[in-house]
Amino acid sequence: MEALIPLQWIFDALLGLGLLWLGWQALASTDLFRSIVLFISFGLLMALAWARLDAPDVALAEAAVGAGLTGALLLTALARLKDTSIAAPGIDAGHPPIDYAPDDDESTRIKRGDD
Amino acid sequence: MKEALISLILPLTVLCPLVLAVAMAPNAARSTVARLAPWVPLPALLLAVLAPSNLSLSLPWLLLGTRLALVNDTARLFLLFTALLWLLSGIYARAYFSGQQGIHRFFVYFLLSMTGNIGLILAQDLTSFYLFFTLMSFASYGLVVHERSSLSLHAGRIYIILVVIGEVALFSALVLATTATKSTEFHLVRQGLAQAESRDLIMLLALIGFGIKAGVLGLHMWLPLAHPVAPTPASAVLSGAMIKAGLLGWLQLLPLGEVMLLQWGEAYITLGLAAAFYGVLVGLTQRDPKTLLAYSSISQMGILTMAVGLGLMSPAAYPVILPVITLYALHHGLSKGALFLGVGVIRACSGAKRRRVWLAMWLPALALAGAPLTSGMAAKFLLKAQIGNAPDTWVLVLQTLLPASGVATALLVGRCLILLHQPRTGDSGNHSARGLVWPWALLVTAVAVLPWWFVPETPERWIHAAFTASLWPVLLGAVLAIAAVGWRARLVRSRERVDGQLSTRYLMPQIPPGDILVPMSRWMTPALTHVCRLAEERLPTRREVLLSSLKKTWSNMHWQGLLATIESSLSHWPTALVILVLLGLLAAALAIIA
Amino acid sequence: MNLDPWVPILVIASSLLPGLIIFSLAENSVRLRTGLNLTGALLNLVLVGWMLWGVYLGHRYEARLALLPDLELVLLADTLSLLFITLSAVLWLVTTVYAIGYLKGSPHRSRFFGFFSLCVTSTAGVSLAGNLITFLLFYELLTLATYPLIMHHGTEVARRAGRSYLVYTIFGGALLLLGTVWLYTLTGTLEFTPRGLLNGMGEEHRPALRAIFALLIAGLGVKAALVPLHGWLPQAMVAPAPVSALLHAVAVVKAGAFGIVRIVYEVFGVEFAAGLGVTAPLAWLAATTIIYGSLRALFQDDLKRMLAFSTVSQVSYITLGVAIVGPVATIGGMVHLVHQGFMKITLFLCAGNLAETLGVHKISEMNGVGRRMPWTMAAFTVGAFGMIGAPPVAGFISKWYLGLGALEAGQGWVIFVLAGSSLLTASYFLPVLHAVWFREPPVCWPKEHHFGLRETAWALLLPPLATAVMALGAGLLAAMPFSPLNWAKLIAAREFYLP
Amino acid sequence: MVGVFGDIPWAVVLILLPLTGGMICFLWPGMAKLAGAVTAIAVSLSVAGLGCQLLAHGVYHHAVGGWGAPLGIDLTADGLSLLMLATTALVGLGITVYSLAYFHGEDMVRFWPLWLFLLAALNALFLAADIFNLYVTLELIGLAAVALAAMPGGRDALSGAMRYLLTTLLGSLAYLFGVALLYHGFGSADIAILAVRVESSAVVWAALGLMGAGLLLKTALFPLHFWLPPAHASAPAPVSALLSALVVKASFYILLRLWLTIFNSLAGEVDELFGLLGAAAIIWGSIQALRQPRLKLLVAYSTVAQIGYLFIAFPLAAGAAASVWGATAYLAISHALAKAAMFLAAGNLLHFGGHDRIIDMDRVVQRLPLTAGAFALAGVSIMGLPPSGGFIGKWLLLEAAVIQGRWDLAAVMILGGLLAAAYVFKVLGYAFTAASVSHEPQFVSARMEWSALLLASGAILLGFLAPSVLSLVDIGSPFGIMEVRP
Amino acid sequence: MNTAFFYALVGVGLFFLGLYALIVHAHLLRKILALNVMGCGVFLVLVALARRTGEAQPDAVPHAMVITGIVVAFSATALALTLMVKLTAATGRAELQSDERDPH
Amino acid sequence: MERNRWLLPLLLTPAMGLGYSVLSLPEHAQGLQHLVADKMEVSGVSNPVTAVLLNFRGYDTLLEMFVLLLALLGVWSLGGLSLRREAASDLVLDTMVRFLVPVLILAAAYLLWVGAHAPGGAFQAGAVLGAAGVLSLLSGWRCHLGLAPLPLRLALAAGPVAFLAMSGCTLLIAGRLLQYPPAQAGILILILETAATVSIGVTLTALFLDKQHPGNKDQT
Repeated sequence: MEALIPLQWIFDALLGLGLLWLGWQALASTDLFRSIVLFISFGLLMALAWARLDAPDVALAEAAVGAGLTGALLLTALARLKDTSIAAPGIDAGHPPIDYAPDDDESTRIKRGDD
Repeated sequence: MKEALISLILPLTVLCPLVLAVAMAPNAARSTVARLAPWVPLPALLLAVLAPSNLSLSLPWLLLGTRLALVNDTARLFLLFTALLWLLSGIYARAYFSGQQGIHRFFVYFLLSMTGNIGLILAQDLTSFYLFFTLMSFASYGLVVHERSSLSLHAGRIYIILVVIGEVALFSALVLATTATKSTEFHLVRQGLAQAESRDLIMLLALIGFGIKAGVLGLHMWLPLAHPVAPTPASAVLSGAMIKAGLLGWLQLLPLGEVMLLQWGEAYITLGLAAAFYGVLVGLTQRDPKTLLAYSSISQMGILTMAVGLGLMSPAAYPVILPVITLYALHHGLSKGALFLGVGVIRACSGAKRRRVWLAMWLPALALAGAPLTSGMAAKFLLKAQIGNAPDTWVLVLQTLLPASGVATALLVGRCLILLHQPRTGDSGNHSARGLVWPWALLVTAVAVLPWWFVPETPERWIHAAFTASLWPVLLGAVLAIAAVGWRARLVRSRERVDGQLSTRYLMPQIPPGDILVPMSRWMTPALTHVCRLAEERLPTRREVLLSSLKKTWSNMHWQGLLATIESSLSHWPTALVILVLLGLLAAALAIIA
Repeated sequence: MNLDPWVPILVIASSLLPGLIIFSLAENSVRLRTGLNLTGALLNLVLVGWMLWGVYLGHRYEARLALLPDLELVLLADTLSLLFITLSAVLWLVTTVYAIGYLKGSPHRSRFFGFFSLCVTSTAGVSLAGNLITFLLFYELLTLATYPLIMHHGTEVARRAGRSYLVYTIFGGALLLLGTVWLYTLTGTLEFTPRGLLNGMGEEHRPALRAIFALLIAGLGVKAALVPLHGWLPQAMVAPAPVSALLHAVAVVKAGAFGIVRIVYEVFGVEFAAGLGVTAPLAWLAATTIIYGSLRALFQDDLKRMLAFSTVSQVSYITLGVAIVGPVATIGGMVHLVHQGFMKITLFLCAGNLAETLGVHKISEMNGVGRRMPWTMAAFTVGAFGMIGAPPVAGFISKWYLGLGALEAGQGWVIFVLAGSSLLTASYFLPVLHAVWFREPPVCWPKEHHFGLRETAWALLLPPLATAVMALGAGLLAAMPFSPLNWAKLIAAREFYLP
Repeated sequence: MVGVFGDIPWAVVLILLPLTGGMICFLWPGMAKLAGAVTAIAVSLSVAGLGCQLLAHGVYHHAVGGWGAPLGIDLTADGLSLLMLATTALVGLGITVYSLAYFHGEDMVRFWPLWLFLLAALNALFLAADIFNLYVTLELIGLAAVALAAMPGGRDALSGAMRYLLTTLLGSLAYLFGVALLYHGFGSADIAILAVRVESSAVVWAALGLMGAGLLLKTALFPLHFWLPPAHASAPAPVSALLSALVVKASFYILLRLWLTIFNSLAGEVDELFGLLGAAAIIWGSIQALRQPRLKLLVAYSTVAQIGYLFIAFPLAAGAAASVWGATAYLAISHALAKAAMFLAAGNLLHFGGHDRIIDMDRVVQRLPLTAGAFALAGVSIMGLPPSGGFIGKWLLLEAAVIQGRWDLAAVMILGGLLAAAYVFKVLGYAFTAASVSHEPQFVSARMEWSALLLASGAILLGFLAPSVLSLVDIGSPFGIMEVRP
Repeated sequence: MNTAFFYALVGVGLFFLGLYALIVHAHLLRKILALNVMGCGVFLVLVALARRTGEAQPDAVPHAMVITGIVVAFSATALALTLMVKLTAATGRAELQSDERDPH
Repeated sequence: MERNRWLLPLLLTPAMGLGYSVLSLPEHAQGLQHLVADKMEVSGVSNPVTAVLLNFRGYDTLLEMFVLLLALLGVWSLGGLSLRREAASDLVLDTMVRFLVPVLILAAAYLLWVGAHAPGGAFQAGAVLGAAGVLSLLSGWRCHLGLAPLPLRLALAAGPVAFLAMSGCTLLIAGRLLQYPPAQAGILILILETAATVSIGVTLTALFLDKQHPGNKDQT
């Protein structure tokens, strides 16, 4: 085991820095899809880290939930997002924030859901 | 039994007029009440005549504890002539107003004033005296402005201003007196006041408060304005009876006979004498007999003021002076009343009847002047006899000036008679002369007869001296008057020669009624107008300007915009999170410091 | 079982419960509402009468409820509270009758009478309060109950008046609260105690106590309309006449004045306060208010506005009487609490009658009104003369005792204030009276209603007449055993240990 | 009573009952109303039971699973918990009654399970004695609250809910970080154990910073209030009421708990910071409330201001802990009742008139006297006028401020009352204006009006219950040893 | 410094990385991602420090906590994403309103 | 990006502070591990994480189930996050899904079973099950949310209901929440885990359901 320590350290450093780098990339990327993909990879790397930290249960959970299902969620959401931003009518960019728009009649009406 | 009956009369004297005044309110009762109204002073008259000398009625539950009483002859005499004057004026008034609209209204105020006037004579404590005095003062405003002419309204205004000032002064005086003497009973107050610390202030306030009613010089302006414009019966009681309330107030309140107050005595005498002459001088210039009579009242009250001053100077002689003052008041009250009523009668008559009336007017006129064998002679002579009690310097002054005032009065009376002789346009007519004549005639009779019953010393002892002493001033006055008339007649003729027009303006300088009021109002009116404008227009405008400028500044500061900007930048996500981080840091840092 | 503690509670309930029920009544259930109103008022009166008699015989009616672990709500009937509550009970009955007549057929009556009853409840509470916290409670309740009444008409003017009223009173309430809390931190108790609960307070607290006094007086001065805190009062006259009458004569203004009385006598103790040197400024403040109010009244043409400024002036007599420090002045101040109530309510009810019957609102429209409405104006005249201080109307008694008290306490300057105020009061009331009685009426009135042969409706006419008679009676019969004056003397005896 | 029901673990029942109710609502939507109503009533009764239990036996502990801290999770109920539970139950009951009439159709199906789970989460939070368990309850509350706030589905509601969700997650994460540090620093997640073990160290400072910031964010203390007005103002009326009355109090409760136990005497000048922010919140929230054009925004900003009062107590607590914290608890519960009433009233007005623009309120307010009355009574408590719960709280706080010579805080409290009066009456003034109705109003059911009114009356009634309530809070003396008045 | 602390520091780094992204990015999806990264950071701290037991089995309690936390984070993410989608559908942009004027 | 220049140092300060405080922790600490170890034999399972999750801190997990359910309710209440395939039909995908789903279900069952003594357990199993569900959704399985059928709801509720039932029973029997009799602890935990797994799996799948009727969607 003693001999493995430097190796372990290299692994740890790579994993830790990789996590930070992937996290950074996922958040900084200009392309949302790329972000999500990077985030999923980030999740997988996290699972590795859990395993490295002797937490296999967490690793399993992370792999299944954190990376897998969250990724699915994110991708689905992105797809819906793209649907709507294409389908949505042109938005009046100059429209004042609704919180402070007293005259906006529509905003003051009760919204009773979609039914 | 009789005693009991009489003591029953005591409250009636005050209650009767009051109840009748209130009973005027319902429309249905009015004419009946008006018919009854003149007779209301009868209980008072009865009381004055019949009451035992120690009649007293305590009503501890009324006001602050009220005591009505008829304690001495002074009160009895005041009550007598007051009641008589009110009685006869009332009867006179019924005829005076016959066929006129305002009689009910007139009688309301008439009765209320009467209540006050009679009540204040009977009141033995400060508060109830003040009550009746106030009642009388305010109610008689209704008498003054009864005619609603611009003159009467003006007079009313002046009158009410002075009344209010008087009321306030009087209130202050009474409060001070009560505090100083720990009593509200007049006889105790008088005693206590002699030594009281605040005596001088009280006396000053009393001089003002009662002086306004009594027409003391400087506070007399209302008299020549109000008396002529009031209906004649009202003038009679105003000038004959109510004016004496001021005098009675002095007699009740001032520490007369208790302590020698030389300075105050001098002040009263000076004021009194000045008024005596001033009244005559201004009165002579008047052309309306009622105005003239009002000035005469000022003059006569001046003499009474002087008499009070005499009493203040010589406490020892006060017991002797008091009956004289009372007598003088009685005499003046009756004769002035008769004169005023007479003016009304003359105006209502014409022809021979008018002349007869005019002739009869001589009696009160002469009495006023103090002609021999009249009540005036007795009063004046007896008054003169008291001069000796004054300090020497004053004896000399009074000895010269008092007769001189007699001459002056005679002159004034003469002028009055002359004025009355001349018929005035607009006179005579709608009054029922008969109804007017007999109360007046009764009063004239009273002038002739009544005072003699109350002369303090038996007349036999001094009547001779008095006769001579009183003859010459009247004669002198008469001579002067005749001379003046003759001179005037010549002047008139010469004027006629010159320009063929008669303009009395050139003959006699006329001082407008109210005399010093005219210059006073000249500078007071603009000042008041200015104050009013300031208060009504300028200050509110300034306030508006100030407020609107403040508002403008406020809105110019863009508060709304600023607040909205700050709030929206706080809700800006990055800002909010940076704040969050900072707060967390700060909290941790603060914890570290601890 | 001792029923005594329940009596004050019943008094409160006698107006509170009808009020709450009335809120829920339909607009058109006139008879039930009227019945409730009158029953409540009569019951209230009877209960107060019972207490009056009891206290006279030496009973003590006291109810306590813990508010905080060491602070209680106390309802207590003592001589002082009875002075005020009797006034409010009597005048409530009168005003209720009047209001029923006044609001006949107008909208929102359930709301009006509900708040009206609440207003009386809080006034009763203010008078029965046995400690400062209870007082504060009802004092604030009063603010809330009167606000809707002032706004009743719902016009823009009324809203502005209501707003102004709120700004002033809420601000005052805040100051009062602060003062009360501060006081409590120093004393640990807020009980009203004859001759003051601060007696024996150490030297080191004097600056703080002065500040507390200033806070409390400022807080109460708003309702008592002390200059410069009076601004709301003239505006509040837009309210319906019965409300104005109640505001000016009984509830709001008096609550402030009554509070000042309580503070000076039963919190600080009048002699202690004098020792602190706080009564003299208070007296000057009151004097300034008296003169200022009269001066402002002088230049008003709106009748109710003039009366409002007159209130500003008159209410400060109470404060003045308190601040003079002395038994006799106390009597004067206390008795004016009642007397001013009788007189001012008369005046306001008469003003209401004029507005309601003839549409007359301004003094310049009042020419000859005396001919058209002699009874109303007779009552008005009585009230006016009372304000001036002319005997035998009650105002005279107050002024008399104030004057005596001032002199007794060696404060002669007060006489000048009284005299000046009387002069000014006369100068704004007498021209009105002159116009009313001696001027010719106009050909037609601004907005006349006819009531057959009578000058106006019975419900409108009787209340002012009754109060006028009370004003007259309180003065004329001042020396009678149960007169306000004698009651005030009882209070003064308690506060000064007089025999 | 105690003999029969004394052994029932009411505290646990309080958690399980609404969970079960929520499940029923979820499974059988047709029974939602019934289940909701029954649950709300049963929860109220259980709180009463718990109260009796506490009165009889003092603090209640329940070691879940029988393990006990630190291994297991404990539930603890002391006076403070009881008070919050009771408030939740009462307000919840009012809101339940209101919602029975307010929601229909699909909305009803969505609302009831969410609400009952939220109720359970609140109860669980107030009973929790474990900081990680608190985190879970916080998240439960957060998710339920966001889901409820997003219900109307419009632009405002979604945006408000989104912002709410992000902030509440961020706050929870910061809190969780603190939990991690504390757990690893002192080897337990149990509050009582931590309170004993904790000592001044870097971990504690960091945890304090993180948890403080996170909870302040969730409590929406100025200047972190940015998320509250949009979320509270655009939610359905009963939800707004829930959020303002209860949800905000939950995170405050945690903060208070931590400060009273773990960070007790370690926080130092942080108390001052809280006081300063509280004062700023009072002023700023009130001013913003005053200038809002819409009623619900006004009420929401009023919450921002009222939260400030809760924090005023921190710098004062050093002097007179018991009375100051008592005051804070009192303010919290009376604000809960009053604010719930206010939002419900605002909901009625909105429902009735179809809008909540304040300048057009004249046509609405006077047509709904009961609602106006509810708003007014609630306003009285918010203003701190006597007799009301708000007054009692403010009185005690003011007293402490004056005793300690904190005139700045006293002045802010007074000023806050004045500003509150200004914005309350800005609305109430319209109740008296005479204006014609220009549109066809919606029917407002009596239940909706009365529930608002009763809640508001509760806030007033609290003004008379102070001695008993305060003695109830003192069970287990959560605020430490009672100070003796000087 | 041992492994536990190293990973804990990485966790701290991730937390602040996420926080930074949460602050500067306007797009909601990025904000949600940022929150997830932050969450991962916290979990990492929790689990890493649990390994300080030396050679023995690491502390299981934080592991359990993190599993709980992961599920919570997932639930929150699901809700957040749904909300985001709906909000975008309603407003046409996946940003918070007050950030619309943000240059990002 | 101007702001970011001072944002970095601003964030670095607390980051370094936190780093320092993390480092300031003692190098070695037992945490609760020895306590966990001590109680393992009475916990009913041998995997310490499962023991903590379902026994020692089972209460957290109870609430956890509701967190998940709440998230689902929230998502549903917003209309769901519909997972839709862009292409109308993809044979490769469909085939793969048909093959993968049963495998995944099996894997889930294994994870669940193994959780008692080795890494794995309800959450992990549930997640895998959820993945299976998502895949099947991708392959076109649809369910109308508005009329979410009772069986679906029951499946969703299985975990929470089981926990609730367990809570109620333990409360009634032992007087304490979730206090299992040591002898039956293992089986009880398994029951709970099974229910939870079903529930989690279905929930994770249900998150991707949408409101629209599949038929409608297909037409567009």
